[in-house]
Amino acid sequence: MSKVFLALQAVEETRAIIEAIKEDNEHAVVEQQPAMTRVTAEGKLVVNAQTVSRYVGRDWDPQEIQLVLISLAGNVDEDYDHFTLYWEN
Amino acid sequence: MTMGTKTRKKRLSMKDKYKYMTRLGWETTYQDMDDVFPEDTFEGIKIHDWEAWEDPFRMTMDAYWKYQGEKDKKLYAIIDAFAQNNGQKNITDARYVSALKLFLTGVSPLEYQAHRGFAHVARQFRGDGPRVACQMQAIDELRHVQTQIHTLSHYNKYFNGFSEWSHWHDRVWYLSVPKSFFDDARSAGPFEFMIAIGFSFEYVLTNLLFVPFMSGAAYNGDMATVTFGFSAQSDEARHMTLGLQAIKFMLEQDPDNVPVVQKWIDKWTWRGYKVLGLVAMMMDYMLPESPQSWKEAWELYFEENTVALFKDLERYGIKIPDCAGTVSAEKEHLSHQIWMTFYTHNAAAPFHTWLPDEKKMDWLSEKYPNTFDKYYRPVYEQWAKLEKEGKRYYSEMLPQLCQTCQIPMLYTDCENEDPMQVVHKMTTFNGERFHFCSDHCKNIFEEEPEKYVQSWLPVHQIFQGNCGGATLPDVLKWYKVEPGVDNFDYVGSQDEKMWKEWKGEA
Amino acid sequence: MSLDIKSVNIKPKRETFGHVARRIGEGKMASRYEEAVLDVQATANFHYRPLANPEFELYDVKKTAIVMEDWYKFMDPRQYHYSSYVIARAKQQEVAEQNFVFVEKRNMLETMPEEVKDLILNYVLPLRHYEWGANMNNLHLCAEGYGAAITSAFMFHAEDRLGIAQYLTRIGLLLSENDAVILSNAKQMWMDNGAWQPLRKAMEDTFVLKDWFELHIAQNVVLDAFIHPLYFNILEQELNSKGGSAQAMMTEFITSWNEECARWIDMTVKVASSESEENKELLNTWCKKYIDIAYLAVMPLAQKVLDNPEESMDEIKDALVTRLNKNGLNL
Amino acid sequence: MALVAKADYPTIMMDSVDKFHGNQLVYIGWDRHKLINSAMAFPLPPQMPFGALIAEVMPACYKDHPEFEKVNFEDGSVVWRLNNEEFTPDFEKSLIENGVDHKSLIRFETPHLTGINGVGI
Repeated sequence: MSKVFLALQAVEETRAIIEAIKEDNEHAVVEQQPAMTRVTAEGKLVVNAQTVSRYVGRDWDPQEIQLVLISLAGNVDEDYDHFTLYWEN
Repeated sequence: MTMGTKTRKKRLSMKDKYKYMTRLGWETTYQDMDDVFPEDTFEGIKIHDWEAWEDPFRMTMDAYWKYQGEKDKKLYAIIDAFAQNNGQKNITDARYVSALKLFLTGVSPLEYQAHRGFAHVARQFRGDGPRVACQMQAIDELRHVQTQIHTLSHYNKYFNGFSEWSHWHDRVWYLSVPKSFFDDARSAGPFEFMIAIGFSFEYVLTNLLFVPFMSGAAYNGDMATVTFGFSAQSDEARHMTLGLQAIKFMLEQDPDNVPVVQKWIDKWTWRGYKVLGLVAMMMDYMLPESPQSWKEAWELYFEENTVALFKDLERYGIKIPDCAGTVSAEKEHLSHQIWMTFYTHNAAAPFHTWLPDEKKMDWLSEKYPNTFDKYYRPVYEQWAKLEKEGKRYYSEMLPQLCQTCQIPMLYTDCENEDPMQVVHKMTTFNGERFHFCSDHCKNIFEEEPEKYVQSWLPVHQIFQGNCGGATLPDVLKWYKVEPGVDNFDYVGSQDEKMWKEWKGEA
Repeated sequence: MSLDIKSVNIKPKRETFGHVARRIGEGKMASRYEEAVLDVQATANFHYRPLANPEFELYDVKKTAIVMEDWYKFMDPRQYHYSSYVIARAKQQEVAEQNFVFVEKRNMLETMPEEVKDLILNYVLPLRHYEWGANMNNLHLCAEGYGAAITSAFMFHAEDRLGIAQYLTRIGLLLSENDAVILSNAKQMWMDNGAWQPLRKAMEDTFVLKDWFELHIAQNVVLDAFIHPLYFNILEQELNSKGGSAQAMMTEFITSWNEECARWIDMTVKVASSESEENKELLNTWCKKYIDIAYLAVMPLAQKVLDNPEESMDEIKDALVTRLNKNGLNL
Repeated sequence: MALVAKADYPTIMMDSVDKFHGNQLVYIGWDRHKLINSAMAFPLPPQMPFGALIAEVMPACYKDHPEFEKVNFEDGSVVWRLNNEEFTPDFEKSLIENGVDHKSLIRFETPHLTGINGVGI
């Protein structure tokens, strides 16, 4: 399995997303780097809107990830309730 | 989210909603479709079903305005704060600013080219899906060039080497390298443009361009650049996804597309890599504090990440570009050879170079244990000797350039373990001889010789008398490079003097 | 790091970039707009002729018959660069969003008479295709035009049109309670219905225009000047009195957008026409030609949707002619 | 492979010899002496004697290399290559008589001189 990765700006909005990722993706590896947080995961990484919403205390729209996104690797699948990265190999 | 009061109202999936919001085109009948979309067939790419296009991100214009507006408000607040607080004083050293000069003169104009290029393909494809995705990238790229200008505008007020970036990009010798790279993509057909910029540049190579610049900025106390960089990167993530979607779409539509796409991937990975030579030099030499060497970045972002990507494309019959071996063989030499060249020809380049100090050379020895002490430290020691004698070395010569990548013919035969011997490849076309730095550049030329004979090679243009005159002062005047202000060594420069005054060292 | 620096040392060497200073004057502070557009496009020493169009350079003043001594005379009175543009639109979309929510919450569509709904679905909704065509034309203008001042404005104009097409789509989906069949019906109207055909033909004819400035005249200056007032001023006023006031709320974005863009469009005509007699003649010819085309192309739609079509169309035409003459033409 | 264009594509020779005011372009490179980064370009009259190239043109470039003064062009130790083929120039004859035409590359190799640090710099 190849690794997908997601790099987010090290800012307040990212905190909740990272918490949600950790909760829903046991295999994800989170790394702090200068000014950014890097998440890698074998095969697939899911950001669930419901989980993030719980961490931010309001309805969180997966498109809000645009505000803190730096880079990614993998195919993207998004809908109202999730933002997913995956490889098919 | 507000739900309608009526329960029988259907809830649309994001995918369906986006489809309704973007599938707006029609088969024209008063004009022939081939006249309306005259450019999307001649390259030989076969598309049977434009509707098979999968939208990479599903952002409607209202959401786009909303999120981008929010991002820009944050970004400009930081740019303003940086200027108000004279943030430029907080960088590690004024040498760092040369990296920004390189960025504004060499990279920002490419963002503009990308803006116009994506607007062009967004008009030319007959499928609605790719047209929408491409136009969002077109406007994003306008954002990038403008936020870069606005961020670096503050540096321009204090440092030399920024003020004529637009004039320089069209004229100065080394800037013909990035310019011709983008002109090449822009003058190709729309599908090749997508592979060149959307896929090879944005997907395969963008992390090697932006992440090193931005982490370099973070390491060297340049908050304004970090901010525009990261803010732009969030758009890049969308662009990368578009690039990947574009290539998959082309490969899935017809098996005949595969060899054409492979040829373009090979070509454009190499073309992009050659431009990134500037980034290699920036990372290893221009950053007073280096977070990462060029070699490490290449290994992380190309050798590791790209492997996953090409594994994903394997099922279509796509292979890792054949230049990967050459690039890998050169990775311990590239940045040093480029820096040497700029050091030598710094009289004609509007940013500063300098000899690496002991601390930097030790770092380079550590990062390049196989090459630095053996080959490159002795070069700098030789030049340091000359500097001590008051004879800082500037070449009075003009280098031979590669017809394709337009870089001075400085590349050596690392692949055949002859790393101090320059590679010389040549071919003839229409009764004239043409010279190349590598087989890759030669092959690109031989595929389309009529295109590459047109290269506006700065050295030849000077000799033809098209650049203001025959002497260096004539040419500099034509460049609008102010001698002793924009060019020459950092040591003794106005930038250095000002910096020392700021630091109370003058 | 603590720094104690005498302020006297922190004096700027220059106020702006050389190319900007040469235009606005040495020592003057440049606006963000000026730095964002002036001389941003390459002008010289292009490397390769385009494979699809080798008679021109990548950026080439010869792509239009309009001749300008300086293409940066087309400065946008709104001073839109990317950031000021998206922030302005973000505000407007917020208002639009509130309007849509208001219409939904107050069930305003339930009280809308069926014949008004039918009229909107059959004779307004197909405009989403018109807007898409306008989007396409403005992308063409952005790609083919000369100078970052005018081409960046075309970029924004293109995205605005996509946004408008999406707002119209949204109105349709709201009226049909998300039944997408109304979209295919509207497309059917656009493709086959007699009243729509002259407009579709006029639009398709613009897709193959070679001269980009002529395309700008055809699309942004003339065709829009018929379509938009007809649909988003006159028709909506009439709908208000027929129980269709929700429509005006949902298209408020478009109405205010039109007012805003008129300033920029007027500038393009004024700047080009005041440059030379030749330009002026050319613009007169193009405007006459497209006013005739637009009048005939839009009339059948006016007859379908307006109470006094001939009178309204003449009003629209007169207003346009007055506006163009105010900007230097003699029509 | 041939170029795939939409319409007739022109052939525009940007650097044909007629554009150099009677000169022709000649490139000169010193093998395995990387201190001089690349071969250099010179616009030269085709009638210039090869010997003048050595005496007048090359020093301007290679004086910057400490080994250049040790090069002996007279004793036959220098290996010459014209457009990557070995050749023996006649110093008395002109460039063009020696077969050095427009955009020719002249490389010279000095087997006894191995560059700074003995590694080809």
